Amino acid sequence: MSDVEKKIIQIPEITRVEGHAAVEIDIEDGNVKDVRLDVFEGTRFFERIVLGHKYDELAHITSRVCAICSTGHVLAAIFAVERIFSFTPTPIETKLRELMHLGMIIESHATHVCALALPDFLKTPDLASFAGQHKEKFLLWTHLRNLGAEIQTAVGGRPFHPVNLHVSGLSKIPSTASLEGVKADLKRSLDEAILLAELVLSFAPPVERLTEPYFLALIPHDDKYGYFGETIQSSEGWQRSCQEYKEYLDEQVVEYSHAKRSLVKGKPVMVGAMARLALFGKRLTREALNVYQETPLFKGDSNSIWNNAAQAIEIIQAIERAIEIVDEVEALKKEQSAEKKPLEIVAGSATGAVECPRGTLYHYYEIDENGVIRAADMITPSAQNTARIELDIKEVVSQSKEKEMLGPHLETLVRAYDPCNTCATHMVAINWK
Amino acid sequence: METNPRPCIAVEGLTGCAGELLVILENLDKLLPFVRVASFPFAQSQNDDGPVDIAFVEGSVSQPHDLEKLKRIRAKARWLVAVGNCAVWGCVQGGACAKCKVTEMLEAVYGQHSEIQALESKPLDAYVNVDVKLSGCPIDKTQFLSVTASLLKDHLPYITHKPVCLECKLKENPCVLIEKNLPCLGPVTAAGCGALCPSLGAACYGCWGPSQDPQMDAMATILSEKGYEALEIMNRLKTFGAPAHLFERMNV
Amino acid sequence: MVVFAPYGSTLKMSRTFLLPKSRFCEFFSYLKGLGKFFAPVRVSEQSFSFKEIENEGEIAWDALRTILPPKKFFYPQRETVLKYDGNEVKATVPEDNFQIIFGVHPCDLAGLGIMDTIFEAAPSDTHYTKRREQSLVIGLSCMPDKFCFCQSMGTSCPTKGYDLFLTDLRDAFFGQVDTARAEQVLAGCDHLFSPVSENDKDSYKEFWIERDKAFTNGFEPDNLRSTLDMEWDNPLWDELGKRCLSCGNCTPVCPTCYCFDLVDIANLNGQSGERQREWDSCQFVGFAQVAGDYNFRPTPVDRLKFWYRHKLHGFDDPYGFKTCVGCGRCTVSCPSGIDDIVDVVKRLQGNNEQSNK
Amino acid sequence: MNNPISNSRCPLTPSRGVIRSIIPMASDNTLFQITVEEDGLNNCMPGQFVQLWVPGVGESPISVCSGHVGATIELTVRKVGRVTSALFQMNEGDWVGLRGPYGNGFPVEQYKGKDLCLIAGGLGVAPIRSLWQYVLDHRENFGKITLIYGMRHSIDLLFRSEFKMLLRRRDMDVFIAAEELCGPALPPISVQLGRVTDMIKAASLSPCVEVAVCGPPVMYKYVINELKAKDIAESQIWLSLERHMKCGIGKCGHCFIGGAFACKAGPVFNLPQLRLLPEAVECA
Ligand SMILES: Cc1cc2nc3c(=O)[nH]c(=O)nc-3n(C[C@H](O)[C@H](O)[C@H](O)COP(=O)(O)OP(=O)(O)OC[C@H]3O[C@@H](n4cnc5c(N)ncnc54)[C@H](O)[C@@H]3O)c2cc1C
Ligand code: SF4
Ligand code: SF4
Ligand code: SF4
Repeated sequence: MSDVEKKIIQIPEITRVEGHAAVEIDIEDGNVKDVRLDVFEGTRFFERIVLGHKYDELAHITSRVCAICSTGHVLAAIFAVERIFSFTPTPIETKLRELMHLGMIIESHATHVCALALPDFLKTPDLASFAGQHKEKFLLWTHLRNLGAEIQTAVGGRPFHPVNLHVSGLSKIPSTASLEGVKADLKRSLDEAILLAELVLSFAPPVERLTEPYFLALIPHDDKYGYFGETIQSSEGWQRSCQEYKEYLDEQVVEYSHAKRSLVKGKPVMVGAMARLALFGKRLTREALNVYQETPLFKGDSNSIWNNAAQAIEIIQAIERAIEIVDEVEALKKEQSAEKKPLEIVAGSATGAVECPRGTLYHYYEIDENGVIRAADMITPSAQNTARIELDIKEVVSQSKEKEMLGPHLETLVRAYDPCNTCATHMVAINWK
Repeated sequence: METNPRPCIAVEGLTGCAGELLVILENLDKLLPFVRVASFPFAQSQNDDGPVDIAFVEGSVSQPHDLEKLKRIRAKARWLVAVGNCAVWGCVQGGACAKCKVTEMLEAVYGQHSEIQALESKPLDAYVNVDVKLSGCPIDKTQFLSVTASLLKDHLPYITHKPVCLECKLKENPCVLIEKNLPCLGPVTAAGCGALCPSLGAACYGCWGPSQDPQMDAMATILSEKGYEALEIMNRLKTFGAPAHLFERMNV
Repeated sequence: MVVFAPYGSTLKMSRTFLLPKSRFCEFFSYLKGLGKFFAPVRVSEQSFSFKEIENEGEIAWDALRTILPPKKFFYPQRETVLKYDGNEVKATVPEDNFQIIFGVHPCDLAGLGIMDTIFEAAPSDTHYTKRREQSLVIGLSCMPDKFCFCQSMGTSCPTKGYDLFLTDLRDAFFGQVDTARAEQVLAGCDHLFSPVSENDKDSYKEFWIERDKAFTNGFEPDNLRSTLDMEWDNPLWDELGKRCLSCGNCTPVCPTCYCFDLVDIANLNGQSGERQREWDSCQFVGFAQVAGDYNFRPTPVDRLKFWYRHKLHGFDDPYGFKTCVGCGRCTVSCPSGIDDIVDVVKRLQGNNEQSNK
Repeated sequence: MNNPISNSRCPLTPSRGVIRSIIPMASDNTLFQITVEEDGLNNCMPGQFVQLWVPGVGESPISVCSGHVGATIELTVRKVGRVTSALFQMNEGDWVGLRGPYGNGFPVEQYKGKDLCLIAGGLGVAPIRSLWQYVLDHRENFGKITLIYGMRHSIDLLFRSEFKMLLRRRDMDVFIAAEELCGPALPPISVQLGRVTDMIKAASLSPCVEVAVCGPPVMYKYVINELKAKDIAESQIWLSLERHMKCGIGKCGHCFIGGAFACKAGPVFNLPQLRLLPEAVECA
């Protein structure tokens, strides 16, 4: 027997996150030896599931990786395939895809911020007390997520697992009436979004962060704030095309978890709302920028807990941008549209990347000349964040005096990353050559 | 005021996309006046493991941990309701397991001596007795609420197993299988979604799982006459978990 | 709201008039002022649908068969028949809504006639009759395409089901008024009509003779019933049944299919709810299943045969008529191509000539 | 007077009935005595049925199993599915919806002055009971009466005490048969081992007897063969058909067979009528 005092802090199941995960921390002699974020969500092997299917089935299958960011998975897959086929959809369709994506951002962020993260700060451990004691906050959530769902339903056919998004565009362009309806609701909700952001900003983080994170995010198209792009920007200053993701992202399997994790040059990275704000916050829409400029985030505080606030700010941005898009789409509808180029199936491979609510999502496919998927790879934001979460936990625990009391705070911390374990556990290693 | 304690529900997830949890979470405001949420780890931190009247279970059984959890839930629930395609049919992961072995996939990912275990993805009724099966991917909110309303009265709910084509025709959609030769699986897929895809001019890809007594052989014949290849047809028909016995009559 | 003459009170003598096409626009606006105006509009390359329209430019004049027949205006796809709350049960009553159904061709008019017989038989269906009460049905002449076979079913001439029938004479419509209701409605726009001249009558007759000759699809109808009885075990049924998807598309599209399901929908409060009826199809496996899992028509072959017989042999009791009106909808709506009634009848009759479709 | 169901003109709207008593019978069968509020329902004839509605669940066609006309009707229900299970959860004093009576019922007028043979299989005893009760209430109008009742297991015997009385009557022959004898023996009811068809063989039936049959669909073929072996004319064999029925008023189409609605033209047909309805029944 060694006389070293050994302790293990266990959080057997982190509640209020998507999917199933646990944390285990080994402490020896007051020092943190090891931190394990164990994702025990069952594995679903999506990279295998899609093999042998036709390119047009990808959208339906990949959306099932994760309900909350299904639109993101669908778009990443579509972008990859369209790149292989060198296909460009019509401008209207491109805009509507962005609108759809913003709907997802609103719905996902609202649900995460209000229903999953806020109860920690409001101290409401169950839903009945949240709904009962904080009716107006509960309503804030229902309104905002309804808005996100409404957008996705108008464009994609239902709140998630969209049925209207396909390789080659949309099967039906939403009617003017439905888009105008969406716009009216967007306008109505802007104030609520601002209110939510202010609310989230009013809660001081219960723990502190020590080392500066390493941020990654896609450089958005145009010079707007956005979620679609081709090139990755890092907070260290380098830029790389997402086609080369395998060269900068290093995926690893760990024994104790079903989720893989990625490092960049051996370092944990952080992706998601905070990363996007840190790198492109200056491009935010008006109201969103106003709020952002008043936050500790803007001043450089990179405490991970502020990710909740970053998401709230992105809701404001999404609402403002969505209103613009509706107008742009309606304007485009009036223009004489050129005949759509037919899809041409060719063999090839490519990566599609989008900024999902939780960060950059990569989908890579190889397609043969019949349009059949021959190889696939997906790198999810949660996989990229996992190493950083473990590092965060390690730092927080090391620094703390009363380590045993930390449990709830650690959960709050993990939750702030909004880890999506259903996403993180889809993986199958493919042997590249 | 209240004489009877409100019925207790549990909402639990096994391996899935969390879609049903999300649908239920998003409709919780409607349920809260009538139920007590004893357990819903996706949405609340304080969860108790006591007996419940209704347990809604999402996801398929894909690892030993899921199975243990399912058995625990079965033991505590009066009504065990499988929600979503994963729980009812096995969804895309079930469809894939029909094609390749889990052990091989596991090895490919985590190496040979990994402690990580996986089971072939299967729907709940492969392991326990399921009282009600509400499919959908994700479940339809109206169906969910009416099923819950029945269960709260201890009534067996009505869940249609007629094909998507019925809803499609009731909506008076032009048939995409006929007019566009799209591989629409509406004829063999259970209704419930309101024929979402064909209403948008797209083919139904079967996300609700099979209808009652689906004519898979006739479906395959018709698709092959439209130029789809046998392998592709089978892939499409099996993607969303249609079990093997439905294909027995087939000579493809 | 105007009170209209009860529906169904046919005039002792039908009246005719001429509506110049140049005045159709005014005619339309006048009718539109009375209620909702429904007419066939194009919904896809091949399909039409009766939809409410705002201006007459939306009318698809070339529409032959809409996806769903006009039965949906009187017997909607899904409707609430009653609501209950606690101890109280209330039958729902269709809203007061005057509707004008424009552009109904002879086959569909015959179909409406059959629906009338079924839903008005005692005890009459109050939902159906109330809607029928509130409608004005305007028939419109047509030229058959390769799927039409109303001639074989004896429904090619408009005889019942309409208030007003318009025959398209190129520059004008030749109108025939059949009911007191139409008479009453038209009184308000009489100034748009001109009297029928001898010339017009000639063109009118010419049109119908021409139309009679235009049919390319059909079969010898005289021995239809006996053929079906005799060929009840013909191997053709198995051949068709093997291809049947049991998707049920043939029934909602049929102007005379009336089957429905009744479903209760309870509310969460445990106190209230409603009962809905929804179109059902005899092609679904559960349709004729009874307790003990005994199914009278377990296979697609059984169900397909049943359907064919009901359409072509019809009601023996109590009505004694066939229930196919030859509109060709099932033929074009069957993904499997097995509802080509004409082709099937011909084959049963031993006529194996190639179909022209 | 104060009928809470307004607008009862719509034929799909039920009137109310209050469950007066619930009497469990063998296995999953229960007898419900229901007081009806609507006049028409007081006059059910033997073989007719009602649509019984459990609010929020649905409707089921159920035969009226009492032959006495009055404000209380009796229904024997077997628990098989949604509606029937929900009914089994109800209590005395609860209300249900009722529509009817529907169907033609047995042609009792035509039976007058004739010998009668009533054959019931399993739950088919419910409508047959309404017939025997009616006939015994008007005993003088009928000739010899034979009652045959068959079931799978003797323990499933329904209307036990009533059969005790019937067996004692001198003015009718009663045969009870079970394919398997199980459960407690119940003297003085003598249940014989065998099938309905064996009992038909054993019974002495004159060729001019009118026969009323109700039972599971599979039973009919054998019963018909047996009756025909006794030279009973097809026109004297009356079968009550069970069909899927939603409306009961000849509109929903579920019960349509051949060219007729079983709910309106039936559910009772004689064999020559059935022969005109293909697939109505497997009649050799
Ligand atoms: C004229 C007639 C008289 C009947 N008399 C009696 C009786 O006296 N006692 C009795 O217990 N049962 C009787 N039945 C059978 C009874 O109607 C069914 O058992 C009942 O409807 C089942 O309903 P459920 O909702 O409980 O079952 P479900 O859960 O709906 O289904 C169970 C089974 O019943 C069948 N079924 C469902 N609805 C109907 C329906 N409307 N008609 C026929 N079958 C149906 C289903 O196809 C399924 O096979 C009679 C049926 C008919 C047609
Ligand atoms: S589009 Fe699909 S669902 Fe609709 S009728 Fe055609 S086959 Fe059926
Ligand atoms: S139409 Fe088919 S694929 Fe589309 S939502 Fe419905 S069941 Fe799913
Ligand atoms: S059976 Fe077919 S052709 Fe005849 S009326 Fe019905 S849909 Fe038209």
